[in-house]
Amino acid sequence: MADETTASTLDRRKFLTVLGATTGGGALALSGCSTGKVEKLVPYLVQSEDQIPGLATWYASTCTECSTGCGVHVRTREGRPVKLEGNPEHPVNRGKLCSRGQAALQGLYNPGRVKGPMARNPDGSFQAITWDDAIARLAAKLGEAGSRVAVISGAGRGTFSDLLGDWTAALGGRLVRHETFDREPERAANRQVFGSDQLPLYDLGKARYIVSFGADFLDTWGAPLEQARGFAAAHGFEGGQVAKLVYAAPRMDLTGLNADQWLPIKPGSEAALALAMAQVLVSERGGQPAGLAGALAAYTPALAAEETGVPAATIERLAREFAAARPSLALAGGVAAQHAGATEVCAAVNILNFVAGNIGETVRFGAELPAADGHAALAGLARSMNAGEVGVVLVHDANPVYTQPRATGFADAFRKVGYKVSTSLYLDETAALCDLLLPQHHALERWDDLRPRAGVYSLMQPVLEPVFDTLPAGDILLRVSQKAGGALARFNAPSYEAHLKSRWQALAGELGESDFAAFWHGALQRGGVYREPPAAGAVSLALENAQASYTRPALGGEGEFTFLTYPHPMLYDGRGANKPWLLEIADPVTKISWHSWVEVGPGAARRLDVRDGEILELSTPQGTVEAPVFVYPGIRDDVVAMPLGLGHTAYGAFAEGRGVNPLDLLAAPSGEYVPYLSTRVAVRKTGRYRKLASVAGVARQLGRGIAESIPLAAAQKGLTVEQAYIEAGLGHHEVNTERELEAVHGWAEEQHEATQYGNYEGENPQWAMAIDLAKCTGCNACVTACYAENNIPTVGEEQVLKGREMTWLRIERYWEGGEEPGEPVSARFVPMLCQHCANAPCEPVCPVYAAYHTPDGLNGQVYNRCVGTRYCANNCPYKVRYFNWYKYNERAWPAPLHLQLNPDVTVRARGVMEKCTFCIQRIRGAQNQARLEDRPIRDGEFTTACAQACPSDCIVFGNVRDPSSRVARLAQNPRGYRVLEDLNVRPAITYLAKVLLPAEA
Amino acid sequence: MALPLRSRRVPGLLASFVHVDAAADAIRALRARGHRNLVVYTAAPNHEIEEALDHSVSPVRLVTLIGGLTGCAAGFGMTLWMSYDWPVLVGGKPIGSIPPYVVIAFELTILLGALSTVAAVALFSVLMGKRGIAYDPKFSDDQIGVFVPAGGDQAGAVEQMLRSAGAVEVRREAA
Amino acid sequence: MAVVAPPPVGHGDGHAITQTHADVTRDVVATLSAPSRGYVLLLLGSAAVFLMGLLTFLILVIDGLGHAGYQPPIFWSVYITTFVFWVGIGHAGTLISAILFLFRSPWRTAVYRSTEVMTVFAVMTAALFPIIHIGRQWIFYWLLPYPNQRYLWPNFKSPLIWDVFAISTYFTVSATFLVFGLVPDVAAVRDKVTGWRKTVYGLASVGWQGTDNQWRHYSRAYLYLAALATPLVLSVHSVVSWDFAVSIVPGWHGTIFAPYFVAGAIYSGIGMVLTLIIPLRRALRIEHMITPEYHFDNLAKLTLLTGSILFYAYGMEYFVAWYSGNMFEQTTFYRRAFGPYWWAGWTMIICNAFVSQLLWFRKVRTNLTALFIISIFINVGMWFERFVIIVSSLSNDYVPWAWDQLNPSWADWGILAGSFGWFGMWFLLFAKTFPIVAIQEIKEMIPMPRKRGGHH
Amino acid sequence: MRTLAIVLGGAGGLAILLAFGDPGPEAQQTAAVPDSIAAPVISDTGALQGPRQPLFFRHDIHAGQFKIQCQYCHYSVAVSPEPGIPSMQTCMGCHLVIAGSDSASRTEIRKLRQAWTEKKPIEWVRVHFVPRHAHFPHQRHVKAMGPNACATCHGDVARMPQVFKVNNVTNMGFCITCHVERNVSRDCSVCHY
Repeated sequence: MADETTASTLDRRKFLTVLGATTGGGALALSGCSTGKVEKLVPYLVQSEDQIPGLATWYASTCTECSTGCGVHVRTREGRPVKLEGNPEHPVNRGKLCSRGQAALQGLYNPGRVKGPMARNPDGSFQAITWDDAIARLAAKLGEAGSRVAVISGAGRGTFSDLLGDWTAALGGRLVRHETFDREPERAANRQVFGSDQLPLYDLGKARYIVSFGADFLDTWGAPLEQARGFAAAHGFEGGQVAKLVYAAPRMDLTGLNADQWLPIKPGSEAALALAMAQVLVSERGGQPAGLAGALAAYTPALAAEETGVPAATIERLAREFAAARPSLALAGGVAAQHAGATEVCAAVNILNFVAGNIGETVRFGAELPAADGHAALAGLARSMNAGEVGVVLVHDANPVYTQPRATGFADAFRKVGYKVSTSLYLDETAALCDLLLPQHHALERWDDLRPRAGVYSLMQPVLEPVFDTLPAGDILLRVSQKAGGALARFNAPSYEAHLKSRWQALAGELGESDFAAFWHGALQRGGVYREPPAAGAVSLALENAQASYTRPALGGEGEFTFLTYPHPMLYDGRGANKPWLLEIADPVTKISWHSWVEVGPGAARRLDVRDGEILELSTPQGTVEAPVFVYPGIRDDVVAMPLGLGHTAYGAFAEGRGVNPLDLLAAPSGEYVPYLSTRVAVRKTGRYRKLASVAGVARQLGRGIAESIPLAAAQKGLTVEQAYIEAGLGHHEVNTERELEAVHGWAEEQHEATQYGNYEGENPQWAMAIDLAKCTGCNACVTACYAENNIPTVGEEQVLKGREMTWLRIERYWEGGEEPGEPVSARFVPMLCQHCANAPCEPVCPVYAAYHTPDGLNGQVYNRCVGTRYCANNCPYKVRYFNWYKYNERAWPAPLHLQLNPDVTVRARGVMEKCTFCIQRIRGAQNQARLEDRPIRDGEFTTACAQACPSDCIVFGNVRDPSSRVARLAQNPRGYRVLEDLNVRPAITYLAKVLLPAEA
Repeated sequence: MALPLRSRRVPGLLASFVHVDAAADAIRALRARGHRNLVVYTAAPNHEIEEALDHSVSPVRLVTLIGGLTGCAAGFGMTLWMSYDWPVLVGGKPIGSIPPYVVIAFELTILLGALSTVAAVALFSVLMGKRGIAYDPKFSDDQIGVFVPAGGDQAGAVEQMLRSAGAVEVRREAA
Repeated sequence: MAVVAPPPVGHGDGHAITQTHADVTRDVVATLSAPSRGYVLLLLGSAAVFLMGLLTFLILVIDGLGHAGYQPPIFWSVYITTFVFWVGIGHAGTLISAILFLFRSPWRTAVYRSTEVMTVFAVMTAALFPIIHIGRQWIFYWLLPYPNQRYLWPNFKSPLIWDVFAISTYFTVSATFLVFGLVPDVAAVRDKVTGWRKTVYGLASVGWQGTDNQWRHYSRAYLYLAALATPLVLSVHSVVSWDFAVSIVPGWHGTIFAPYFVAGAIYSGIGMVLTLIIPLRRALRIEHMITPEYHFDNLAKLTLLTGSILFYAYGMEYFVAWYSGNMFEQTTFYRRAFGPYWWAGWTMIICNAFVSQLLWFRKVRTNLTALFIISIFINVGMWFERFVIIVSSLSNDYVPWAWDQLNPSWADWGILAGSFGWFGMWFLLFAKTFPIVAIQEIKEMIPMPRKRGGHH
Repeated sequence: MRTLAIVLGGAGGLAILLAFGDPGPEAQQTAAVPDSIAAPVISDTGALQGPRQPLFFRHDIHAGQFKIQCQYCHYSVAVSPEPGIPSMQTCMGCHLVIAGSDSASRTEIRKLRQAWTEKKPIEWVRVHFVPRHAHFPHQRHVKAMGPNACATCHGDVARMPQVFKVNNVTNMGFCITCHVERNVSRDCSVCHY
């Protein structure tokens, strides 16, 4: 066992191998035969002072999975990271972390990583070489190329990208900082309207009314965690208020599903709507500001109604509400709305925000958000490549060959470059074309920093020995410089770490910190240095530039459908496609995992006569793709949509050949950015069919009150869901009869009596949970956290097809309305996990007491006692028990992925039942600690993985027997209800009903 | 070939009958003459013969009763004891809850009842059965056998009587 | 010494047996003569099918239950279905051999041995399934209350433990009952055969000679065994039904389950009896012992009775679902008839409720071809009844998000077929080794010749 | 098999008596730090109990004769679920200077130093372990039982030239007996999760 662990490429001296050994240990342990084998205890040579075997050590670092730059805490055991959580001190994400960020762990231990420097042989194959050799080769090539050097870098703003900049400059080469979704239209619009191409921060928390013009601010646009936090504050019935969210877009994405009203406007007509609203506002306050009145005059609600398909009356009402609620907030710039007129849209929205007086209130400039060079720069580089003006290209932290639409011809241009070098950790599409692979360290393996916004200096530190034979990109540059000399000679820092430190010394100076040691130590502890963000920079409307304009975007291609593509909520631009978690945890909107799909509106589906799973062929002049249909009520009937992120031709075993890449359908961009909505598609039925790897059963509640809601008025009056129903004249809603209540009471006494025996004597805590559906956005962060914390195996596509995914915590997405055409459709999200019932039906049916009730009120599951009769799962009304049909424990974590396993949690073997444990390992850990310190456990001292991760803090965990605990208070909340309460299983989870705004007049 | 084998052979006369009433008559006559420990062979139970022999009721029933009661007690005993030996709370039900345990007790009642019954028969009729009595395969087919343990002196008289009663065959069995 | 032929004697309903004890012995012992080629082929066939099942089982053990078509939330499917099916089959045997014995109904004598054999082997087959279907088959014995170093005991509140006790008791008792009844007959065979077979049957007959003393205890004991087996047969399927009835699953959670299951069990059992003895009596040339006009007519009447009880139960289930006003029950039963499993639902209703009604006609009851076909319908129908109850109920319980449908795989069918092979194998072996017709009980019905003639 | 079940079941009571005859852990508590023991000179190491270790480390000399506290080497036992295996550095801390009194110890210490210089940690053969599905927090047991804690499970290591298993700590029964005797929780989820 121990040897299995150390057999990995990790330096065995770094492990106390006895401990790390959960891999397959589950299997062994469960069959109880681990006694037979000889185990080795391999001691450290030198005990690292910050590691105590058996206890977690936390390091602060920074997430590099996207450009937001969130702070993370890395939980390490015996010197290897086992979980990523948000850094509570970090101003961007305040202790939360999204699925993509948490999955960085699977990037670190990814089997598809490049194991060391490699060079391409004449025959095209790669051959491992030494670093010295690699450095020498690159240095030589740079020498030859002179200034004909280009660098494409996706590195976030920070010491490294500065170094890279200087380094490239020293060579006389050109640096293209590339970000897949670079928000060019927003910056252009800001330049036009406010004369500054800065990106603002949006303070959703303050907003009382939010209109999003296709900006998916909860998931794939801007700083999702920060915005989700704000949205929860504004929309989560805090202080009895719910800020209305209106979502205007042809398709509902996660943000749309959380909207109180969806305006399914015609593709590309956002600007018309925004301008019309502004026009109403301006005209209603007597044509002030005058400059705008003229500019807006043309854009009447009537015109907008015509363009968008939204009734003029609605638009006017919208405008008035928007003006009335102050401050309000309008958002634009979502990738899915990035069409030919995208800049106009952002400009229009800027004007709208301006006239509504939101600038400086909810729209705060001055954060100095980092920006890349935009698509134009990359296109320019491509041209030079074609022209043969580039001798050596170095690609860092970017995969343009995949993320650029095929029509741009970037790949061909790239191929033309004489010598192509990649520092990618994985053999992605770009690296696959390169001649030299210089795999850099993973962010968790290296020293580095990021400056995600003004006042935030976020630090990264190595938290484990490198998993493979890689180098920090900084050191590659430095060593190449020393080798090549010449103009590069001045980059003579002994190591990148030293370089970084020197820069931070300078920083300490700037910040007026005299004691660098303390400064540095503090920064390491807190994950960086966080200064007050500068006051919102005053921006004024550059009137002469504010040419409000709207032109209906022209679409290329033929066919009856407009083609819309959008970033995959889990895989983003495709960078997540090599991480099993992100592939298996279903897309929060469609609930489909592992493969591509094409969304078709119900009406269109009827017209085309297609059902879920029927494979459609979509073709444009640029290309053709095939994908199964998902009939999606949240999309216009004249639009079909596909997620980005799949259809990789390289990028490791998990990603390769999985799904299709809709970028192949897009036309070559003409302007400053890639228009993701730019073409029509012709749709053809292939007559073939495939089952969707969907985790959804029946997505309707059938009146079973699983995800309850309550009208705002009723909630403000403090009514219970029950009372609200009755008030609304829905008396038929199940009410407990006297007899039922009697029975419940009887049960309670039974319980009391039954808890007088053996372990059940005395006062024990009663662990419980509260989940506020008014705040839950269905974003999946909790699900990923659960996978990470509890060693949940990913079972793969064909098992998901059999409904065998192991999501201890799943998010059910129920549709409301939308059953007959015209009726508005909306979604309800409800996180469903083991309810830890007091009268759990699963317990008495287990023949061997593997499922039983613990003294502290948990519904225990003893894996090693379980014989696998599966009766408990049958008898669970919530269907939250999961069975190991195969040896998932041996399949799910191909080395070195198994190093991510949490040593505190048994890996379940084949043939046993498993389910949510309320993170019992954390409970026991806290109890052990409290016992050592002779004190009771404090409320909030620890929490479950899901509650820790939830960006909108909708999950609260604690001891309900302690009246002062948060969960105890929430359990008393009038909005509280228990799912399927009438079954009298008495769940330990209290759901707080979602608060609904009054339906539209 | 009948088990149990090889034991001292009992001297006497073995008569075979075809007619059931003849056999019954013979039995009555013999018992009237004071022959008590007759052995009568039939292929199937026959009430005429039973009447003639006029046995007391088999004690098997007592054993069955005891077995059954033991099973019942064992059932409740085991379930309750094991529940309280390591009390585990499931589904908010009392640690030792009688209703479900009735099932176990019932099954064990039946089981031990049945097993003890069979054991009793084995004990009384096979193990405790008489040894070394002459036997003839015909008896398991279509004839009735009557064995009269009788010494040489009185053998003649008995044989005479059996034949007169209608025995189709009478065999003398020497020791 | 000539045997005087007895006068024909009545069974009370005019049906006569014109045989002597000697004929009975002869005919029955004849059934044990050297096997025909057909028999051997049949035996090998079922053995082969069994081996196939065994192989499937090994794959399940080595690689995991995943090979079967389980599709959560359907955590029980074909295996439990087949388990209940086989347990049910058993019941007819005990009913005929024990209950009808207590009721002194004469027609059982000729058939009860074969039905009892069926019972024992059916239960033996059923007993395999709790082991086959669990996730970690190699520790199935953890369900047994045996002292262990962990100081752990099973949970007697779990219906699955009730099953363990019910099934094993049922197997033990019915096996005992069979062997017990067999002893005198084996003795009879012993006295007819020669050579090594004599030795074997001699040992098997454990010293039975049919002495007055032996009969005295024997008859009593037999009566008590019958008396014990009678409540047992009623309890066993009730317990099995509680596997479902005590659960919370809509469609399982029904108070009528126990009687409903018992009736169904006997119904299916008799179906299987017919399927078995119609060919058997011909194969063993004992047509004159088991006759349509008498034995089959009675069996058919029993079938009709239990079939009608089922009919009622089906109706009742729907009525209760509707009348309860319970949303979940209603959905379940609506979908049972019109949901994804409508085909299974209707198969069960047609095969069980409707087909059995044909037996109102004596013509059908006494027509072996018709009976045989009907019996096949019954077997199929009753398997589907369990399939519907288990699978369709699980496929749509409380949380719609979790609903899903099942698609059984080769592993499901492999085990199902294997169980038939296993059962057939044992039944065939028995039929050629031991008297499949009860010698001594038939003799008991045939008056012995009398010197004075007539009755007394 | 199933018949056997019933027989066992039926004979439950009796069987239980048989099963619960033995009291549990043989090794009873001994003084925390025994009075200095003169560690014997061992001629034939082959005769010693317990698995043979790559390096003949003698607990009886270190913990017995020189009365070094267990926690000096097993540094994390009081704070962590894991007792901690002394790093090579810990050994060298003393053995940089201590070269051994007799030839036997000298050879072993030479092994140690060699391992240190070659940066090859010594791979001890593990003697005690609980299955991986059971969590045994050392710190809580040390806290609860004080200085006697170690001996309760590991036996009087201070008198063992070569460590061997005194109690079958792999058996759940061993844990349970102790938990029952001391009347502490035997709730399954205390150890199994």
